[in-house]
Amino acid sequence: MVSVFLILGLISLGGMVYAGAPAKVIIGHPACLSGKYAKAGEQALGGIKACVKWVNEVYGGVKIGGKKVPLEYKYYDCESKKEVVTSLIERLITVDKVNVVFAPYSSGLTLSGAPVAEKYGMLYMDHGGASDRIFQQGFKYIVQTIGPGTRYHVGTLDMIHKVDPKAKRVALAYEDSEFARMVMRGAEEHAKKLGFKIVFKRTYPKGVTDLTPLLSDLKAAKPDFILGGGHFEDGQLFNRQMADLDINVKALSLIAAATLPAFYEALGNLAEGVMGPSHWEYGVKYSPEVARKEGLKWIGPTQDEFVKLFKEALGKDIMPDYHAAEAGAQVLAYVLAVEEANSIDPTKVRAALNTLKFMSFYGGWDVNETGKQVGHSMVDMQWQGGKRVIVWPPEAATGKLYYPMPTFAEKAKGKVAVPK
Amino acid sequence: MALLRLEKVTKRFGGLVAVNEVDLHIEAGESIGIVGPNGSGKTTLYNVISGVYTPEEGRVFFEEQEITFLPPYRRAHLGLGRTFQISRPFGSATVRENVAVGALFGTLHGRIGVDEALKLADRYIELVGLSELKDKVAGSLTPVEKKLMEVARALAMRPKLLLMDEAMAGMHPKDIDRLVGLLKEIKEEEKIAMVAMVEHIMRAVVGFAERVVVMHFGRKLVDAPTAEALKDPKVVEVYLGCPLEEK
Amino acid sequence: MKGSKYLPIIPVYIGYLVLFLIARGMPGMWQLMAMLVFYCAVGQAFNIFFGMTGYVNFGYVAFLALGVYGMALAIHYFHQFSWLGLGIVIIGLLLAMVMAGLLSLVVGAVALRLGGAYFAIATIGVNEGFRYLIEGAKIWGGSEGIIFSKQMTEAFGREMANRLSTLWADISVLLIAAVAALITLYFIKGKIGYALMALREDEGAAKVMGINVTKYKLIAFVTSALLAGLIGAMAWGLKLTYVFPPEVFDISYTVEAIVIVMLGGAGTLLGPVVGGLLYGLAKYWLTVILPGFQLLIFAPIIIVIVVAFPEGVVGVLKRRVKGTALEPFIL
Amino acid sequence: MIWNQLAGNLTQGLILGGVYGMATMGLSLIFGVLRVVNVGHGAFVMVGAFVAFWLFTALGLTPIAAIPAALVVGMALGFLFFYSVMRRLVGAPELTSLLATFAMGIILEEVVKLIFGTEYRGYNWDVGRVDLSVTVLPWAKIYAFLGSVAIAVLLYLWFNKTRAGTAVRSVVEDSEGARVCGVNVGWIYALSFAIGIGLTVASGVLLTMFIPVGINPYMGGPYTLKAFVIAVLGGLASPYGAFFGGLIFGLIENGSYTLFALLPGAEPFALTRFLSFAILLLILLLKPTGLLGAKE
Repeated sequence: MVSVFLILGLISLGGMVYAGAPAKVIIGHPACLSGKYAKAGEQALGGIKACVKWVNEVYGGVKIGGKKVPLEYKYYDCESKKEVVTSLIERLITVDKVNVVFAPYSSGLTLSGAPVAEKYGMLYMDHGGASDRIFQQGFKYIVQTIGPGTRYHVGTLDMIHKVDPKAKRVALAYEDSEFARMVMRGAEEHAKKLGFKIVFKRTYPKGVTDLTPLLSDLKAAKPDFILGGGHFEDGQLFNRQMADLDINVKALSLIAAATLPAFYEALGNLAEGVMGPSHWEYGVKYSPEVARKEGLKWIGPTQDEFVKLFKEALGKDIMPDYHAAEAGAQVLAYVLAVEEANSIDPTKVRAALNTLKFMSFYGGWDVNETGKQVGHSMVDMQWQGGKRVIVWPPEAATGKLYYPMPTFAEKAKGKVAVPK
Repeated sequence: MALLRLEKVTKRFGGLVAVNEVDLHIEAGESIGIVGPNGSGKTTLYNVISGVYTPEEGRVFFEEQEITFLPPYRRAHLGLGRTFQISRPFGSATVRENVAVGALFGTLHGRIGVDEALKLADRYIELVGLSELKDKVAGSLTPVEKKLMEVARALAMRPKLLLMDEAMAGMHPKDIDRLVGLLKEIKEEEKIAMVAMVEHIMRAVVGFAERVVVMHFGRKLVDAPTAEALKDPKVVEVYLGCPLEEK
Repeated sequence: MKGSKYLPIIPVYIGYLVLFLIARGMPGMWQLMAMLVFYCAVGQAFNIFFGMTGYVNFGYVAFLALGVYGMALAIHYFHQFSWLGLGIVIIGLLLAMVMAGLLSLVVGAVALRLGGAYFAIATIGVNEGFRYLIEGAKIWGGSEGIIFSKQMTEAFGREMANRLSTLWADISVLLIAAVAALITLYFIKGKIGYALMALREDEGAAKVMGINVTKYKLIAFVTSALLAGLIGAMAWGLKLTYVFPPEVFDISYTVEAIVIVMLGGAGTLLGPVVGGLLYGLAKYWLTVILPGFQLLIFAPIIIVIVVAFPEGVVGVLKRRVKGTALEPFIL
Repeated sequence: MIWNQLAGNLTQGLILGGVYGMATMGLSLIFGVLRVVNVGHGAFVMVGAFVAFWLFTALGLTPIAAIPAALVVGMALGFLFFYSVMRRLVGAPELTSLLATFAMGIILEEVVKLIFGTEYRGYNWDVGRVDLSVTVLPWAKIYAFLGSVAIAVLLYLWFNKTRAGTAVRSVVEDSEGARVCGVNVGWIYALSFAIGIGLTVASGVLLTMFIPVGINPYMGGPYTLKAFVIAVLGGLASPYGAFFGGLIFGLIENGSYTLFALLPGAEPFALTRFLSFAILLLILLLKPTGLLGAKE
């Protein structure tokens, strides 16, 4: 039987044997290098490699029992498929003898790996699954770095509440997916709390090709501003067809889509003034000084060091986005926790992570007892003259908010959203 | 009691009338030759009888039970077996399996298991003289062998009425005589009524049929004992190809 | 000699046994073997309809999906009755079979009257339509699906829940595959097999030969759907403990099933096993060697198979061993 | 109020429906002549979208100019696939041609992915808008609609006024008969397949005129499904049936949204999707030859 030989071969390929006292610390990761999450997966890969490099070369390794041991990164391609995730995670744990597993991208894939990780009592760190529900399942070993979905549009609402108290009519139009619905729920609650009036609340299916019907109803609701989105493709479509239907509002914030460069490439100046929430953007002002002010421990490369390491790691000249940053920050969190616990035993490290609180180029990091991320606040960016400018929160902002955003008629005449 | 009875059966395709008000009457154990040039409506008639088409007008009875709207498989269960003008074997299966299908789902359906069916198949395969080919894949047979296999498959259905569509076309006279002889034997021992359909009046019909039905432009032109039918001037005209003046 | 009928099951079971032994014997092999068994099982179940009738059911994955929902709902609604114990899983399996069975009956009754092309389109319609119904009418949690890890822990306790997900779910998929193989053999060797063969080769002739084609197509269709429901309930439900509609109604799984069956040999008994192993391992290795190129490699393979050797690996093998001592074992 | 929205959506639906219809004619032509369902349909639409995108961004050509280009590219692909693969599968069991076209689609997607990557691309061809009180229509959409109608008319003329067209029709009626009457059926198969693919690729351009974003290798899926529903509406084997099927589909898809929106607690958008597939099944159940399809 052919398979037998292939499998035997596969074993021999298996990693080195693990000796009592750690000669090194290994991070395992079933990365999404192909399939539907390939983009985010590549970013995460670069982010992790960058920070591992920093730990080994700048930080000098992980300090356990008084001696510094090197950090290693072992990953496979999970093809963004759940069957593959489970088998790769087990291989990482049993064959490659990794000390921690970083979850693949998306809440779904993160969940599919959870039972295996729990079985082996392996620490399972989540940098790509934003669902709050993961942390309501009573898993012992999952810890989250990415901010929970419910908080994505909270900052945006605070911002508008502050800059334009007269803008009361908000429209919510999100993708009908697990993640986007959670963002919508969070936004709805917060909007009510701030006394906004929700004049429109609808979703549209994944893979939608024409939003016209939804948008014409939305137009009829006459909102002051719009919160919505889900993935990149529908966000792009959303903005474009708003232009086609000449729907003009004071502000438009789209999750997942607006923060990416490809968004502006595809839409040109139609994207002027459009905003998007992000876990991290190049330009955020997190630094050792800020950390000192807030009384937080600082670790990791500065923002520009990170960008440099990231580009080296991927060997491409592309900018890291928040997928990269959160994955990188997760490496730093793990390293600190290991040093805190002075051990690589998952249970001890898990406990250390519970009490860990620090700041890096990615911003604050702190989890509650369920492992859910609570210490990281998001930023809001806006397209201004083809550049991404962070406009909220004030402590992270790199520029002023342009408000209200130009109408599509003005944009057609070439107007850009650069504040004077 | 008639085995099969057609009452003023008419089948149209769009404009043209393929079968036009045909009455037909077949007794148990009869052997009949249906004759007619290409396009005279023979095959359509067969398809109406075996249920592939339902007629626009008229009714079909089998053993005095109306079957006009009965699906083909039910008619097979009642005892209607047929072969096709262009043979339609189950190509990827062996000759034995092909014939076994007939045994399994014919009049014996439900009362016969696979093993018995295979035994029965062997018997009929031997009868038509294909024994040495029985484990060959049906698709690989010669046209003549395929026709013989179809006859065996139809016989394995244990029908009361066997409709054969050009079963002897393209056969060597020697084979035809053998087949005709064979059919006669089976007819005797199993009391099957047989209808052989051929384009031309030929030794097959002469040797085989007790009665001849001549089709022409979808109508039944002549229905008489073989000897008379052959002498009938209308028939002679048709086969000399002279135009048939309308009456 | 009746016994000889069942010889062909031997190589199939040897294959499954080898997988099981590797999984138990070698560290870190369990989940990989589980993946291979999943592919074999899906192939074996899919083959019963697709392979034996020659009808392409693009909506096949919908039956797996309903299986997952069956398990999810059972655990979601019954978890507080922990005295039911593993009975909850049984309920889940029954629910999975009932749901998959009902859908297959409805679809079968409608679509099986249609010709191959219309049938294929109709089944795509069923799969997509069903998914949008769930999302649009907010059935079973709508697009947010159901996550039931917590309920499993509450129902069975952390230890047991985890064993169910990481051990028993996989073992039951293996058992389902074994049963599917047995059913396949029973069909091929029996009256049903003859009927399906006949209608696959020439539906018109089959009718005239006395075969109630709709009935036999329906038998194969429903059987195949029930097995799919069970596989879904175990391999996606109990094992992964969550269900999101877009993931379980993903048509690409039907495509994988098609490739597996065609590769191994449509309508054969051993085919799905061979196809499942070849496909699963090839896939696993490609993820290591050429990430991102899987499809570009598999698509041409499909074309080559359908054009050059539609009978698949086992089909070829069957011709090779004809007349040798191996013949009675290869089917 | 609601009526204005309904009117607006129906207008949009009619325009989009025209494009959908044109995008389905190729599928129906191929099925009509070769009895092959092109499961890879969407991938060819995608190729057209990229032709439009590339010509616009790289060479600055308007989508209008891209239509003939796409037609040529499509026919080339059509001939290529026909002589390399399909030729061997005409008359073979349905499943083989289903799988073959399916695989072709995947190959196209993966090749385009290698060339352009997986980004969602878009282009910005701004030719202004007209405001018809009930809704707003960019001129690009109107051009897309007119283009679709024009192509449909041209196909009609080709069918009825040229020898080749007549030959194709005769093959659709009865390939055996046509062969007897001395039609080179083999060549007609090749030609129809090529034209069918050509139309499909060209429709990709028109679709981007309607929706100039979201252009990426895997965009085709939804269009394959829509095309199936539309083709069945129009009777699968008839290109004009397909065109009118498209109009009907567009009207249903957009019109029903406004109505579903009145249901409390439901998700109108997903329900419109569900409706379109429900209609598909209903037609297959009641009248498999399609609403407008006449002959068996």
